[in-house]
Formats: sequence, structure tokens, C-alpha cells
Amino acid sequence: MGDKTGILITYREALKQALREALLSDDRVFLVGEDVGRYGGAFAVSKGLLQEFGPERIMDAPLSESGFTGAGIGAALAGMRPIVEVMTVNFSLLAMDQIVNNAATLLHMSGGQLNVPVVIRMGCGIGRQLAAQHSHSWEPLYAHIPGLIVLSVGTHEDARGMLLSALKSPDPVVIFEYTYMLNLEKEIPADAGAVDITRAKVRREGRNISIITYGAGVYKALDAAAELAAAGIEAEVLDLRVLRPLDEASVVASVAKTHRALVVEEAWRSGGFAAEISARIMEKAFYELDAPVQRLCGVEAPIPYPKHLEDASVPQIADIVNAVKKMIRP
Amino acid sequence: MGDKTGILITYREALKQALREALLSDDRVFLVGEDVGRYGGAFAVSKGLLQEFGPERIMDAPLSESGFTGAGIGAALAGMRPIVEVMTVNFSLLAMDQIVNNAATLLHMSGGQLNVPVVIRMGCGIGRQLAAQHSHSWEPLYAHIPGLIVLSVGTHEDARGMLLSALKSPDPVVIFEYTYMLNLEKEIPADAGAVDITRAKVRREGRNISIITYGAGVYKALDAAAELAAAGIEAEVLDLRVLRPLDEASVVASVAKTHRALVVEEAWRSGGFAAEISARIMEKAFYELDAPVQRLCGVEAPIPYPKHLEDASVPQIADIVNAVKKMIRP
Amino acid sequence: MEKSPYLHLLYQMLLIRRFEEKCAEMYAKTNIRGFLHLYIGEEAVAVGVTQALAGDDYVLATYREHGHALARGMDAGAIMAEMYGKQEGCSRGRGGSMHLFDGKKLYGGNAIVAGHLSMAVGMALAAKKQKQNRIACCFFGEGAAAEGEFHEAMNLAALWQVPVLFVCENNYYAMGTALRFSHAVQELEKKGPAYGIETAVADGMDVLAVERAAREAVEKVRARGKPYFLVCNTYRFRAHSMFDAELYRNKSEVEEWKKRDPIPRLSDFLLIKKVITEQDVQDLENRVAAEVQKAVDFAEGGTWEPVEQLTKFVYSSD
Amino acid sequence: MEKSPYLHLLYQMLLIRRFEEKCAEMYAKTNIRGFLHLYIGEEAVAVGVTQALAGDDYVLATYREHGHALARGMDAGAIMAEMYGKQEGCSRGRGGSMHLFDGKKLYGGNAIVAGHLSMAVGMALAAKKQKQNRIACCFFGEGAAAEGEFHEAMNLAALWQVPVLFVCENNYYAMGTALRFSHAVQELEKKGPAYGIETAVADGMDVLAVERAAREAVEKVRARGKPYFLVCNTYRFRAHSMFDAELYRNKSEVEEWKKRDPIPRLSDFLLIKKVITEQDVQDLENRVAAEVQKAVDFAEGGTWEPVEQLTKFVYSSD
Ligand SMILES: Cc1ncc(C[n+]2csc(CCOP(=O)(O)OP(=O)(O)O)c2C)c(N)n1
Ligand SMILES: Cc1ncc(C[n+]2csc(CCOP(=O)(O)OP(=O)(O)O)c2C)c(N)n1
Ligand SMILES: [Mg+2]
Ligand SMILES: [Mg+2]
Repeated sequence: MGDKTGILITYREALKQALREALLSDDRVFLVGEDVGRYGGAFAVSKGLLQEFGPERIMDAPLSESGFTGAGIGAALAGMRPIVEVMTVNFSLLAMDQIVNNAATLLHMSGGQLNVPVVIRMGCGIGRQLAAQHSHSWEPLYAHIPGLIVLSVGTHEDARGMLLSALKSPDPVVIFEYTYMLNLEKEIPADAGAVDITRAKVRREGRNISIITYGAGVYKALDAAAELAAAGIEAEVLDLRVLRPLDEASVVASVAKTHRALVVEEAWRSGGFAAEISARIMEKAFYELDAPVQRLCGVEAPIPYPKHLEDASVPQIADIVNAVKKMIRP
Repeated sequence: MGDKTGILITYREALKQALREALLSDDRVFLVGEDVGRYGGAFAVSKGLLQEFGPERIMDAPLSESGFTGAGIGAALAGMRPIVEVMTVNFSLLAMDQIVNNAATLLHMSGGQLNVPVVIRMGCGIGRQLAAQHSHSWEPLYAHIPGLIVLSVGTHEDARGMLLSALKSPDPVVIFEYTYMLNLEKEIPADAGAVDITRAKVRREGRNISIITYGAGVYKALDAAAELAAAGIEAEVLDLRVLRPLDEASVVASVAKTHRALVVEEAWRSGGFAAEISARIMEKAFYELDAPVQRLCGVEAPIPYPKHLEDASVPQIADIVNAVKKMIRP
Repeated sequence: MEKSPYLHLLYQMLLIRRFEEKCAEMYAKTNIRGFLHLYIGEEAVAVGVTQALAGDDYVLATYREHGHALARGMDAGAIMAEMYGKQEGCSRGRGGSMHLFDGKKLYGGNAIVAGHLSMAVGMALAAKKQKQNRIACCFFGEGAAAEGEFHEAMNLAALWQVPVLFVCENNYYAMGTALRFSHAVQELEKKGPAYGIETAVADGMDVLAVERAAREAVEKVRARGKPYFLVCNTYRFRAHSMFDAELYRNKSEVEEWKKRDPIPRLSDFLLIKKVITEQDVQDLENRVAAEVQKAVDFAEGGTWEPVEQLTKFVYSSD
Repeated sequence: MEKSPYLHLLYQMLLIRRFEEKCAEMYAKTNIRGFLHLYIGEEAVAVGVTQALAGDDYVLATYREHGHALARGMDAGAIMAEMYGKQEGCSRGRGGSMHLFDGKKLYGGNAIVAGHLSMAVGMALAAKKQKQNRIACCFFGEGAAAEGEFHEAMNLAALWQVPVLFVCENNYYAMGTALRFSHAVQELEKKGPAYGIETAVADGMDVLAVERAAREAVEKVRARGKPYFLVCNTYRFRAHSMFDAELYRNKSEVEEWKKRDPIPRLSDFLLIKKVITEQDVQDLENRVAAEVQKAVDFAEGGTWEPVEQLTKFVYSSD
């Protein structure tokens, strides 16, 4: 049925609509985190929700990431559907013990007795000149942890839909949102809603090479693919979307079609998630490859403040274009 | 000149001798952590040191991993050479913000002004039936962080030597020690001491395949290689030793020689460190490969308590042997 | 004085004691492995507090939780089977001694020190949000109170006004670190007021005192929907775990505390008051012995979870 | 009353005020980017405390640290250049507003709330171990005191008896979270005794009061080699950062606090007492304006660190 007309929406507004819909549709849902209420959310994502839903549903927490994340886990164990906002991934190491040793572990360790349906949202990434302690891309750290479902919100459609699907999961979900994209406007269907959170998605079809990416890499890869098309190279863009459990089949299928792959991410290279993709292709599609898989990742340094150095710290559209060209016409 | 006669020594004793030598040779060195003093160390590694060096050098800390790790970092900034013992890696998430946002970041972020010569030791790994919250192999998490030097103590020689070299580093070093090996006896030279902490090391030469591993995988790989030799397969065993900055050249050199590689680690597979090795070989030695690189990693689940399930959670010698055989004679 | 409630207390403490003595024996025989933390000496705390709780209250404990599991009425056989690692165990054999779970009676068995405090706050918050009459009760050691997690959980509980009872089991040692090396201020009860949380201290070697204090605490928590901090001073008679040479304390200190053993303390009191007879005690011992033996038999007869199920329950859909 | 020390206080506060007003202007012009947290309104705290410190004491502050940097005598040009991101900046331009460093005068500029408290404890510990007469002084907000890191640092400092002065800059808000939503007990000074740390409160809008309290505090820290907790109640007149619509407080509250502005408060006092003249104030304003302009010129004239140096200093050997 739904309304398929497109509406223009910012990434921020899409995130907010999802939050609102979640709060409206399930009494058990509440949002807890630093400054989600009176401040309106560090990035204005939850602005107005306190006024609409009241302080029981939109709970400002003191600075105590471990404490309120643990509380969210406890509330999930006891029948609620908490959305914990760890303002940004930069502060999430303070909550990581809770996420890893409790949320991710309880179901297995209790022999299947205890579900932890908590959703943990974090702003992340680079792009606002916030320097070393505020520009982290730590999706790879969380993607390493069995028991977690790890989502990366690379598009407006997913900004509008991933949270809703995550709240249906009986298991803990960590959602990465990209603060750099908050003001970016894109079109989504007017009736956009919950989305599949088990599969990667081809965002653009192509037959010469697969650009495999997630999060902040998606729109960059699409822009690069458009440029490449002009140069006669048809790049397929695969948005991983779900970093754990990884949708390996979609990766393999794309590579089987294009026979070349470039993996793009903003996280640091060594031990980043691109390595996992490369390794999977090695194992599952080696004989499909016409050339070695290449990675384009964040530079291995704390992110510096000045714009030119920040820009140089992560792959840019031009870097993707160049890397692809090198791989196709060496 | 040194004494090259071999002595039999446990891994524990080798670690302790290194600690003792460090404390004797530099007044700025002190050891701080939970139960390092009066208890004698959770695993008896520092037993007797309090009596020998007194409470100023061997400092028992309360349960407060973030606090005493941060204090170690501060002391390092202010001219000391602290050895921080985070009893086991399982508790290190509580200290991870300090390690990552402070220790690893300060030098770069301050524009080169502030060195952080702290050494952080952690017991880690599986093998004592300690279940989900006490059996973690999180080398991959730390190996992802630029600014850290990350060492994995896979042999007795390194147990005796790595700490001493680490203390000479002007930069923060994280050392992973394997509690499973504490009682294991091996021979090392009587004069064993500081070791190179920049290079991987071939522990056994071979020409048919490279088994690339670190930490708890090293002796297992060597045992597997011995078995394989009996079956006519000459496996080279490369102990990575330094996970960051990675000695890529040694990896490439070994693969260039054997044309096949199996990467073995106990950490969970997805996003583990073996993925990085596979990706590097993909990028730097693709055309050397006679077969795709394979990984043999930990099963992606929290580690269960019973012996048979614990054993099944990580690669065993037989698994390595079988994997190699499959790769060589498919 | 009515007899049966006292006998019940004595029974529960005895059951814990004998059960754990059997665990130590089975550890020596290597039927139990991993870490084993005995509660022997501290029984009065779990038993006393548990009397005050309702069946559907949320209870969370540490890795030293056999006592809490038994006091909460979990089946001794399921616990012993868990320690054997058998799939008939209360956590399918996956948790072992440190991770006893029962979806109704006990939320662990948590082995990261202080990692469960904020979870308890969250469970209490959920009870409040759902307008249930439930409270959460969280046991932890004095060592745990040095962790930042303690500070955050206490502050959150007080700020949010949620019904959680924090029970600090002060046994004066965190592994080998004595209280005076853990806390600048050793009177743990002084920590409550820093968060505006009502606080009381109980003699943790006296089950009647603990029960009294716990009843008052639980009543207040339930009536007011606010947190409460109860410090029980107690002592463990055994080593921290099976890997502990006890270098950090004197035998004489242990012997001194053993004079305050909560079990003879209660039974002697009841005998002197003539509430019970020697025969009652003997009957209890027999009953407990049978129960422990039954638990061992159950564990011995248990089966191993097939290796193929290793990844079952990593996710609910597995 | 001798004139020069008072003029010095006034000068430092004015310099911070005018410097930051210029920063806001430059932010609007996009010469400064990222997060910019202004200290305007709180100047008395950094200036007052700094008077009591020695040149080689270790000082650590938060991301709201321009005031501390200037009060510690760091060059205004190097700070402004840092905010411009130029390699002539005090952190080579890499840190920006939140990460001002000077290997002698200021150990950050730390942007993880409460992440620097335990580092301060460690620096004090090092001073003690090296038998130096140095102390560490650590500034942080009242919001930071809710973090577990605060608890751990306070306890460690008291346990280990190290010379660290904890200065809590209570400006009543942590971003948009008012004190009453951060702390169950809002009198922050009640937190000191929970760790056995001597504690005092100062009017953070009165530089003379802060200086007095700080001198007493520092003297005690240095003489005894023990921690001390100083709470300065103050207020920020501006938004939390440049991304803040200030939805969480009333204009009238801000206006009320502005009446207590530490700068006119001091200058009025000195004028009334006839310690200084209007001309003195004007001279200061002129001097400060010139200094700020010079800083801007220096920043404008600065250069960009070459991209090739992006990985320099990831390790010392780079
Ligand atoms: C976060 C964390 N750090 C360290 C440990 C190792 N450890 C296990 S028990 C323990 C002592 C805890 O003491 P306390 O809280 O007093 O409880 P008790 O064992 O005395 O009952 C330590 C240090 C751990 N399990 N978790
Ligand atoms: C660990 C951590 N959590 C959250 C943030 C985001 N944040 C930055 S400043 C701030 C408020 C801090 O308040 P307070 O400690 O009172 O200092 P103030 O800004 O008022 O000076 C928050 C929540 C952060 N930087 N670090
Ligand atoms: Mg204890
Ligand atoms: Mg504040």
C-alpha cells in the first residue's frame, strides 16, 4: 500500500522520526542517555521528544556511561525495550565492559535463559574537526564481538528504518550513526519504515568492480561510482549495513560478478573491518578474483583537528576513484 | 659473552625474572595493579617481589582498573617507568578508555610533546575453564589502536625478554601474557634477556606452508609442524610477536617462500587479527599464493566452562594439522 | 518463639556449608574446575537477606554465589550439575561455579567485579516503569565498592529513585587486598550518604541480625521505591578461590573469626533458648547430607552438551 | 593593599575574557572550527587557583581550558594559532581548542570527561616517588564528578596519599544537564569526606575568594603530600559549546548570574577601595586588546602542517 512518493529529509530528521515512531508504537520503549532530553540531544536528534513523551520515556542521564548502559541492559532483562544513547562512540569505551561482558554474553552464558533486547545507539565518525578524542570510527571493535548485532547507518533509508527493526530483535543491537551526515538531505519514500537488518544491500549495480563499504563510506562510494561511470567504469556499490553477523553471501555474490573488490572504510586500517572483508573474499571467492582485493581505510593515526589533515585521514571520493582506476587499468 | 647453556624454566618464572631484572636495573620502574603485592599476583608471577622491593615499588591497587591504569599513564608522563598489571584482559575494558584515549593518543595530539612510556601487562586467553567473562582473547582490539605497541608473548624466551625491551620504549606498550602457559617448562639460554620487539620471528623453517600465528598459537603450531613433518610436510611457523606495528615484511617473506599460509589464532574469527594477516597477504603477496590463505580462529561464541566445549572453542593441534593437510593435498 | 522459621535459617546455612564443602572435595577430585569461590563463613548474609525478599524480586550476585543460589531456592542438583559442566546444570553447564543463572530466581553469577550493579539499577527501573511491586537486590563485595561502577550505580539509583537494595558483603578482603588497601575510608557505611541513600550496617555473622536489617531495608525499598545500602560485615573462612595461598592474612585472624561462625552461633542460641533440640540439628544435618548427595548423584549422572551446540544461543535465533 | 597583584588578577581575567570573545568571533568567521567551549564567566576559578601554584606543578584541565592555559602563562599567540589549526600552535595545530598542551605548563586540554583525573593522581604519585616538591592540580566540571573515574581517582589519591588538588568547577550544568539531574547529592563538597579528603568550597565568582581558598589548599597539599578537594561554584555565561541552543535554562537565570561577573566584581572592588583607577582598567583593556590582536595576527600568519606529517608522532620514532 504505502506511499512511495519521495520526501526530502535530513539524516537527523530520519533518525528522529524513527525514534518517535518507536516511542509511539511500544510503551516499553524509552530513551536514556546524556542530554537526550532537556538539551535536545547532543546533535539535536531527540529535540522535542522530552516535551512530547515526558521524562519517564526520555531520560537524561548523568555522565556515567557504564552506569546508564548497564541500567539499560538491566531494564531490557526485565521486560523493557530501552534505547541507550551513548552520545558518541568516543565515550563508549567507558561502557564497553557492559556491552561486551554483559549484553553480548548473558544469553549464551545463561544457557539460553536471558535475552537482552537493548538497543545502543552511538554517533560516530569523523568530519567535524573534533580532533583525536572525538573522531573515532570504532565499528571494527564492536563488530568483533559475538552476541552483538552491529548495524551501520550509511543511508537515510536506514536512518529511518534500522532502529525500528533493531527494537524487534531479542538480542542486543549496537547502531552506529554518522554525525557528519546529520544535515545532509536525501530523498526517501514517504512511507519509509523498518528495514531488513540481516542483509547487505547493493546500492548501485555494476559489473567492473565491487566497492564494498559501510557507514560514512556509502555516499562517498556512490559519488565515486558516478564519477567512474562517466569514465566508463561500472562500479557496484555494496553497503554492508550489518557488520555482525556479516552477510558474507552478498559479498561473495558481488565479487563473483565483478571479479574485483575495493573495500572502503574510515576506520584505521590495521585490524579494521575491511580486513575481514578481504579475508572472506580470500577464503570464499579467491578463484573469482582477477586482481587482489584492495583496502582504502583511515590513516593509522589519531585524527588531527585541522581540516586538511582531517580530510587526509580518511578516504575521500577522489581517493576511491583513483584506487578503482588503478585496479582496473593498472 | 653471555651464557648460552640452556636452563629449564616455566613461563611464570621467566615473567618473574624479567620483572625482577626490570626493578633492579631502573629505579623509575614500579609495578602497580590488583593483588600484585600481598597476594603475590593473581597468578603468582610477582610472588616475593613485594618482600624484595617494598610497597613503593610493588603497589597493590584497589579494584579500579581505569583509575590505576590512568595513574600509571600519569606517572609515565611525569618521569617514571610504570608497569601496570591489569590482572587479565577480561577486566581491561574498564581501563580501555585510558589506554586508547590517553596513552595511545597523547604524543600525537600534543604535537610530539608528551611521551607516555608506560607498560601495561595483561594475562589473557583461554584454557583454565574460566568461562565466558574470564577467557577473552582481545589482542585484536588493542592491535587496532595506533600509538600502541602491542606485544604477544608466545614463547618463554619472549616471556623473559619482552618486558625489558618494552620498558626501553618511549611509547606505550601493551603486553599480552598467556595464563594457560604459566606452568609450562621450556628451555631458554641461561643469559636470556631483552629481545627485539620490532620483528616477527620464524620459529621453525619450512617450505611447504607458512603457519602464521602468535601467543597461545605458537607452541601449538610448532607441535603441529612437528607432526606434519612426520607426514612429510615442512611447515614454517612464523610467530608474529609484535601485533602493532606489524612486521609485514616477515609475513610477506615467509609466504613468498612457501606460497601457502594458514593463520592461526585463538581470538574470535570475524574482525580478528588473522583477518589482517590475510588481507596483507592479499595485498602484498597475492601473486605468490598457490592457494587462498586460510584462517583457523576461535569459534564465535562466548567461551563456555566445560572442558570439551572450551577445547572446541579454539584451534587445537589436530585442527592445525588437518587444516594444513587440507590445504596441501586438497 | 516459633521453631520452624529458625530451623529454616539453620537449614539453609547448613545446606550452603555442606554443599560447598562437597564442592571443595569435588574440586580436589577435579570434577569441578575453573574458579571456585567458596562462601563458607558468610552464609548468614545470603540467607538472612533472602528471607526478606519476595519470590519475584530480582536478585543479582557475584561469582561467589552458591549461597545465594541455594538461599533463593534453586535446586542443589542443578547447581552441582552446573559446576560439573553438565547440560542439566542451571546454566546448561556453560557457566560453571561463577555463572549460576535461573531466569526467575537469580540473575547470575556475575564475574566482572561490580559489573552487575548498574544492571540491578536497570531491573529496578524496569519494575518501577512497569508499576510492579518488585525490587532488585544486588550483592557485591567491599572490593567492588572501589570500582567506578559502584559510584555510578549508587548515584543513578538515588537520582532515579528506583527500588534497589545494595548489599555490600564486606569480608575485609578483595582477593589478597585488605579493606585498608582498598578504601581510603574503611567504614563502608559512610559511602551511602554521599549519594543520599539510607544506609545500615549489620553483623554479617549473625543471621538473625542480617534478617532483621534486611527486612527493614526491603520494606523501605518497596514502600518508598528508593534505593537502600546495607553493609554486612562478615568473613570468608576459606581462600579467595582455589588458586590462593593466603599469604596476605594470618591463620590466627581466620581462627578468631571462626569463633563467630554463623552456624554454631545460631544453633547454640536456639539450643540454649530450647527452641530446638540436638536431635533437630542432627535431623537437619541428615537431611542436608542427603540433599547434597542427591545433588552430586544428579551431577554425576548428567550429560555433556554436544559440541555441535557450541554456538547455540549466541543469538536467540541460533 | 599593594596594587600589582590585584592588577595581575584583573589582567588575567580580562585577557581570558577578551581572548575568548575573539575566539567566538573567529568561530563565527569559521577561522576556528570543531568544538569551542568558552570559559566566560568562570575566569575567577582558573585565575584564582593558578596564583597558588608553582611553575613546575602539573596542571591538567578539560576541553574548556583556554582560561587555564592563559592563566598558566602560555602564549596567547600559540593558543590562538592552535585554534586556527596552524602548526605554530601549542599542539602543532593538531589539537584545536580542546587540546592545548604545553609540556611544562599544561597537560591538556582533555576531552574525555573525567579522563584526566587519574592521570593527575599518577603525576602526583610520580612527584612523590621522585621526592619532588611538585603537586598536581586537576580541574574538572561537576558533571565529571558523576563518572566512575572521579570515584576511583579520589579513592586512589587518598589511599596512596599523593599531592593532588582536585578543583571541581561547578557551573551547575553539564551540557544541558543541571546539577540536580547529575547528582543525587548536590552539595559536591559532601563527596570529599567519603574518601577522607579535606574539602573546601569557594565562591567561584570571586577571584580573591578562590585565590585564598586555593592558597590554603595548595599549601596543605604540598606540606602534607595529600589530596585536597576544592569546589568552586561558578557559572558559564555562554552556551556549552557552539552547538547549543540553551534550551535547558532560562535567560533570567543567566542574567542573574551575570550580576556576579567576576571581572567587574574585582574591578569595582578595587576602584571603590581606590587600589586602582579607571585609567588602570583602561590601560589593562588596551594592553589586553593588543595582546589578543597580536595573537590573532600570529595565528593568521601561521602555516599548515604538511599532510605528509600526518603520521609523525604516532610513535616517537616516526
Ligand atoms: C573488574 C574485575 N577486576 C578484577 C577481577 C578479579 N577479581 C575477582 S574477585 C576479586 C576480588 C573482589 O573482592 P570483593 O569485591 O571484596 O568480593 P569477595 O571476593 O571478597 O567476595 C578480584 C580482584 C574481576 N573479576 N573483575
Ligand atoms: C566521557 C564523556 N562523556 C560525554 C562527553 C560529552 N560531553 C562533553 S562536555 C560534557 C559536559 C561536562 O560537564 P561538566 O563536567 O560539568 O563540565 P563543564 O562543561 O560544565 O565545564 C559532556 C557530556 C565527553 N566529552 N566525555
Ligand atoms: Mg571482599
Ligand atoms: Mg559543569
